Amino acid sequence: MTKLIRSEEEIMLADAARGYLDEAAPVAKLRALRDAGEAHDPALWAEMAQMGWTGVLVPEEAGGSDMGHAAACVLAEEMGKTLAPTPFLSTAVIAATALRQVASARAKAALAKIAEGTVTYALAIDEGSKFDPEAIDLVAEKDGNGFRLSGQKRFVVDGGFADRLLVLARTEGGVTLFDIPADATGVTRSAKPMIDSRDAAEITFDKVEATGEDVLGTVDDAMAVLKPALEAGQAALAAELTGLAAGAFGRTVGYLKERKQFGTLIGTFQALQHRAADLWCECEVTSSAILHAGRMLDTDPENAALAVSVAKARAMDTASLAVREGVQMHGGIGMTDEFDMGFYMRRARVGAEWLGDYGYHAGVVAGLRGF
Amino acid sequence: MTKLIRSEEEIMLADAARGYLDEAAPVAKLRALRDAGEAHDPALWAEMAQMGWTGVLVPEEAGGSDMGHAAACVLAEEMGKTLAPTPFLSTAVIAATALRQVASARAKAALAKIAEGTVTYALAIDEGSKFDPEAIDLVAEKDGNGFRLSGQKRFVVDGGFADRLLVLARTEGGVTLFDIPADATGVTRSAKPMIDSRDAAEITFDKVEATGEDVLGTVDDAMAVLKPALEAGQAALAAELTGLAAGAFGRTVGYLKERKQFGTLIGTFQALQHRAADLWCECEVTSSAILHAGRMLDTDPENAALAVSVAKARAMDTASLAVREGVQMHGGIGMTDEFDMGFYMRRARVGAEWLGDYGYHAGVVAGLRGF
Amino acid sequence: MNDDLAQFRAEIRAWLEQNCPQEMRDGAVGEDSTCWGGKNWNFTSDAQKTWLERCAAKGYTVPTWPVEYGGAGMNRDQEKIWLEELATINGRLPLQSFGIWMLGPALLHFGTHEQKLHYLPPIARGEIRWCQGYSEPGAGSDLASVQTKGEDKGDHWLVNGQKIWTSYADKADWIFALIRTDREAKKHLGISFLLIDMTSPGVSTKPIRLISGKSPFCETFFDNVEVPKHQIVGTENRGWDVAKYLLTHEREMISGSGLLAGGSRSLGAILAESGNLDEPVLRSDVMRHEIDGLAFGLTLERYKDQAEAGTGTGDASAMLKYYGTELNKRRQELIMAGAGSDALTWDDERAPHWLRSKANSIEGGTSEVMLSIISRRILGLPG
Amino acid sequence: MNDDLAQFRAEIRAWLEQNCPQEMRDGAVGEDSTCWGGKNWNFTSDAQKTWLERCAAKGYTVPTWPVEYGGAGMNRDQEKIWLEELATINGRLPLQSFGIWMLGPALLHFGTHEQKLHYLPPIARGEIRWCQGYSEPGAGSDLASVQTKGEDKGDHWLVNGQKIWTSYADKADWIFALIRTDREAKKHLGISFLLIDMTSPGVSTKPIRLISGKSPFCETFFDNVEVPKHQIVGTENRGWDVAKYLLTHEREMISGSGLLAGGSRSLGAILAESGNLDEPVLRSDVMRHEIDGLAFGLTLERYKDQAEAGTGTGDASAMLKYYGTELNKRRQELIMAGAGSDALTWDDERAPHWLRSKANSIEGGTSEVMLSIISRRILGLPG
Repeated sequence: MTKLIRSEEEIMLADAARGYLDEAAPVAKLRALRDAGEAHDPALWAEMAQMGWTGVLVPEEAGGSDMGHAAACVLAEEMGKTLAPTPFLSTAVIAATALRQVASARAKAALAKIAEGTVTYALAIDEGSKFDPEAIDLVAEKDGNGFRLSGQKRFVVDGGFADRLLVLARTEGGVTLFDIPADATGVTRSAKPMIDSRDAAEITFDKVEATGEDVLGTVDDAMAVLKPALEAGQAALAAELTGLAAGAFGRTVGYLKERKQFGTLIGTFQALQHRAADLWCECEVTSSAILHAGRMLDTDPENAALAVSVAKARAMDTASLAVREGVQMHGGIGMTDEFDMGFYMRRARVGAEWLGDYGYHAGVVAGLRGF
Repeated sequence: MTKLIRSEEEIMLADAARGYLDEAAPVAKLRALRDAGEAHDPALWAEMAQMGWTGVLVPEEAGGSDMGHAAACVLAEEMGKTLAPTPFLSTAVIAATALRQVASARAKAALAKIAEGTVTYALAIDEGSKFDPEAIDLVAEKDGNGFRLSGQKRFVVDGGFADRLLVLARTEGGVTLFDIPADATGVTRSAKPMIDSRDAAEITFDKVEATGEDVLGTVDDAMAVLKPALEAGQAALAAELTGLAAGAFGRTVGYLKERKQFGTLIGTFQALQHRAADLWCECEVTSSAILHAGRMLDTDPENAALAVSVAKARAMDTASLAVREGVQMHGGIGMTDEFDMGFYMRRARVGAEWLGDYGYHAGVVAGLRGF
Repeated sequence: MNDDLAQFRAEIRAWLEQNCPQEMRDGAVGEDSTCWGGKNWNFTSDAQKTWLERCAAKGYTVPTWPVEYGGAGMNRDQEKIWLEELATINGRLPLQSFGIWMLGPALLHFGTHEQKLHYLPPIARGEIRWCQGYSEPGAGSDLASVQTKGEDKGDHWLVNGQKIWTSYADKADWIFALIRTDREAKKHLGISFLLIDMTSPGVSTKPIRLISGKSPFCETFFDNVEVPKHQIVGTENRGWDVAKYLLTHEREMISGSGLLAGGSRSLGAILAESGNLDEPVLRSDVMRHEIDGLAFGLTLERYKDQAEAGTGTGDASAMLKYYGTELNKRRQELIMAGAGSDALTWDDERAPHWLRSKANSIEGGTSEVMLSIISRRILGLPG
Repeated sequence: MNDDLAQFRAEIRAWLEQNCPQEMRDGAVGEDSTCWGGKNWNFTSDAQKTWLERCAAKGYTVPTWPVEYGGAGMNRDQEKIWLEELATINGRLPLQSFGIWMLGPALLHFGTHEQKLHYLPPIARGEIRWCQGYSEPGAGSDLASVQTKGEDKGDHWLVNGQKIWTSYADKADWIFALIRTDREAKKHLGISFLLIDMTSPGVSTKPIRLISGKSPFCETFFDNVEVPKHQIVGTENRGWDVAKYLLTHEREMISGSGLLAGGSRSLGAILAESGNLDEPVLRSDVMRHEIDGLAFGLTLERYKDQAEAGTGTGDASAMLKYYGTELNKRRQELIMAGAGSDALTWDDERAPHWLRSKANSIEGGTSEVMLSIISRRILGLPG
């Protein structure tokens, strides 16, 4: 039976990741990128490829480390703790999972490049202000043997610098997922810095050419490929948010132990103690959901949807509470840019929206639980 | 301009009511009635008639004291503090408000009896488990010059002992409100003690005869009469729940000041202090909504719906929090029947459902506020 | 090993098929549906009696206890299979009791071999029903301020005092109680963990009526009760260690009770039948509860896995107690709201269960005490 | 009296019709839409300048202040009419400032006639912009632990030290500050309330960048700044009384700001336009906020009525501060959730406002301090 505790390998992976990230990608790294007006650090990404992180979900025959979703969640959680700015979710989790659903040589080659760290991906689904893969208008019209994509995508995370785009388009009999270069003719990207200092693009597609080869999976049946990819991404994002909550919480507890007010350590104030304890409980409960989602994706992916939505819903709620308490318990200093809590708060907000907000996942849970 | 503070008359009324109720109808009174298997105390009701309370909404020309809705709310609030068991809401507020919408001599006579305290009423609307005046099936079929009522009503508060029933029935072109004797042929009442030690009846109507005279207001247009009556009842119930919250809260704060644990007064524990302070804030905010609802019913009844629904929603939420904190802060003793907190908790639950629960009133608010 | 488990599952399944009476396959949980055992127990049916006897004979009433003490010697994976298979046929538990949940684990940990042999098998067979005597009037959460005293009279203690919140003391055969045996020692010291026969002269009980209308708790009085010296668990004046160990068990038990009571069906699905779940406020609250409940269930699972792997900490039970009981209170509020006026009489168990749930966050350590434990012992906050 | 008010309303309406420039009838609120005045102010349009001047001439920038100090001498009913009529034409406020909200009320209460004549009219005309110097680094909520010192040099104090969280100190002309003038006295004593010209030699400011990307606050440094003795409000070493009085005003101001910023339109109606309000979780949260917001608005009203009737208590402002700021934080969370990915860039003011709102429950006394005040002073709880 699968245990809801981390395996020794996972513990080692987490320890290694923590050591690396504290050194190479602390919050100061994200801050430096922001101050330089950048959203991505290719050197950091190259190092992650070296360590096998970019290939965490790439099969070994394609050069990956193929450690599985639970391991990907371990990495995402550690990245969340320091807000490490990388296209890990877009590329190493979502795109890799989508590509490995497909048996083609081209997909295998793409996976190899992900493992090598020589390609980055972004996922272009949203068209409205909320995640809803069923409500898309971007159309891929038949054109000879190929297609012409026309329409607009918004909130394409990492879409400003990604090499390739996974684009969800409406086709005659359903929806189809395309894998196209981000610099294809007719693609216009307008990248905007988001509040979390990452970037997201608005992308216009003006009769962009795509061949049958560019279709990931089967025409009209995007969901066979996209569903596992989305669930993998949602679980890893949930893990990241859980790490974020832990990072914010750790700083807050540390502050409670050192800060004096009215002559006493504020950590002795019972009202703050109880709120901190309550928050710790929320973090614990969310951690269980994250572990379970990773396990389900690895062992029973067909039935992982419930576990994933529970994890995403819990994680964004917990992260939101952790950053709100983080700012409040720090007082004025928590409001300053100089202090890092604002970075956590802003990332938590973006993470709450990306790949489905609380209400979206609550709806999934309700549906799967029979109401 | 109308002020959102109690007038001198209202303050005097409240003081007088408090003095009387503490003496004549403390929680011990409700307990005694429960232990005796009774839901109504005619002697108490007679005294309230003497003081002009039963006629608080009856016009002076019908022998009432006609103090208005704000005054009715003052009385209801004080009754809530001690959980005084009376048919005040059903009879003196709801039925009286319905009757005074009608110009007939019969309605005036009925109002006179209410003011005298010689008749009690119950309102029979609900058929399902939630308040929803639009979803009724009980039918009043034309029969010569009159009607025959057939169907079932549930959760008829005070319906076990009331002399008369206001019954909402479906008629050919709409819904119609009937005022019939509770012992009419074909009426079968099954009264059940509710958890709050009051009673509510399930009532079956089997071809119950009603004349055109028995119609309150106009055939097919019950709402003209019922809407003001419901709003008056909802506001007064909100006031009662606010009083209930204050009663429960007062006991809790008192306990915090006298109870020792681990060698110190529990009122010194900051976590409890902050929760008590937060609860006090909720009570204060709810009080404003109650005052406003009473003022609106008195000065601008056509547009009182928003104020009434805000009051009812706030009051049930505040009462629920007050009784939950009340039991928890009292610890084990709060769980015992011997202690009164359970009476408050159970009454709060019944009050939350009667005349529309939180979701119902939130829906009204949303509708009136444009979403 | 997985093969072994598969075979074990097959055996359990076959045994259940043959031995679980049809009447016991209704999944009922509640005051009397599951047998509590003891000399005062009135079986609600012959099937309930048969079911208890058959399970007791196999050790299935206490599956993880050693065979020599009346158990079936199962490991946790096996126990899980037993529970899963029982759930599959919707079978009732054969027996529940404070002896199983609390005294048993305490004796297994602190008792002598003789004590185990003497006290455990009657618990496993449902012959002796135990109750717990910790709290005292006025002490509330402050368990260490025990006043009920036991004077040393050579071969016995002479016990005098009063306990409160003793669950079902009026129906129990024996009580395990915290008694102050050294009045000079400081609070946590000087307390012994004694086992007392409720039929001893001088023991009397008085039920406490609760806001739910039920009386599951009693006041229990000790008036010159003689307790033989061998009826002590652990060391004299070190009963606090036993009590602390037990509190952990109690907390885990209480934390899970709300979830178990609901069975595997989602609350949302149950409430949706009322047709009242289209309204967004209630629907939203139920969704949140569903998500939190699922995640909490996983947390119970995770903590058990941690305990088995030896990586858990005892203090974490404070979390389970706090979160589980608060969750169950929310659940009961939602059940009441979902039922609307249908649940406002005493006609069914919804209102009593709702009211009863309010004690969850008081008994076995209040939510406030749990939060303080977490704050100090886990988060390391000062003071 | 009602007739008088009706006539007053007609006069106001006519005056507004004639005098309020069209550009000022867009209901805009925000950083620069309303004039903050002062020597450093850059009018965003000629209309903004004209509007200020016309209002100042009538005393409408500070309607309830006495005429001799630059106000219009309105009572509260009249002020309400002024605000209602202004809202009817969707007119902007002519001027906002800490001088109006805070120093003005303090001077009206504690100032000498000369001080009032000297300081108030320039505030009313928008000529002098004030900022507040209370907090100091490391002191947080503990305002009484002021360290910035003022040494008595006969005709002046020599001020040295540092303030933090001084709103718009980099744009202000003058600062009112708490300065420790007696280092021997206990905490709350020994503090004076001084008025300091920001152009005095030795005063410097440094903006603090916030998580919202804005810098509305500064650090303000005093390096051997000479402050003439007449620039004190109230009595020497009794500045705490003035500060306390002002805190009450500040709390009431902050508590209402969230509601005012939203105008009269319901948040639900605004969010419904996004089409994201059909989803039950968000819808439910918005409904709850709507109900609480309406009830809180009535509470602001009620407390003002109480104050006018002389039945209010100053401590109740702690409630308004606590509840109003927590409510506004919820409001801003809902605005962000309602907007989804639309509000995740810096393109509009939603994200900065949301982030800014987090300071509401910190500045002017934290929510925790407010709850403690309520607990002790209103509920009378011990400790």
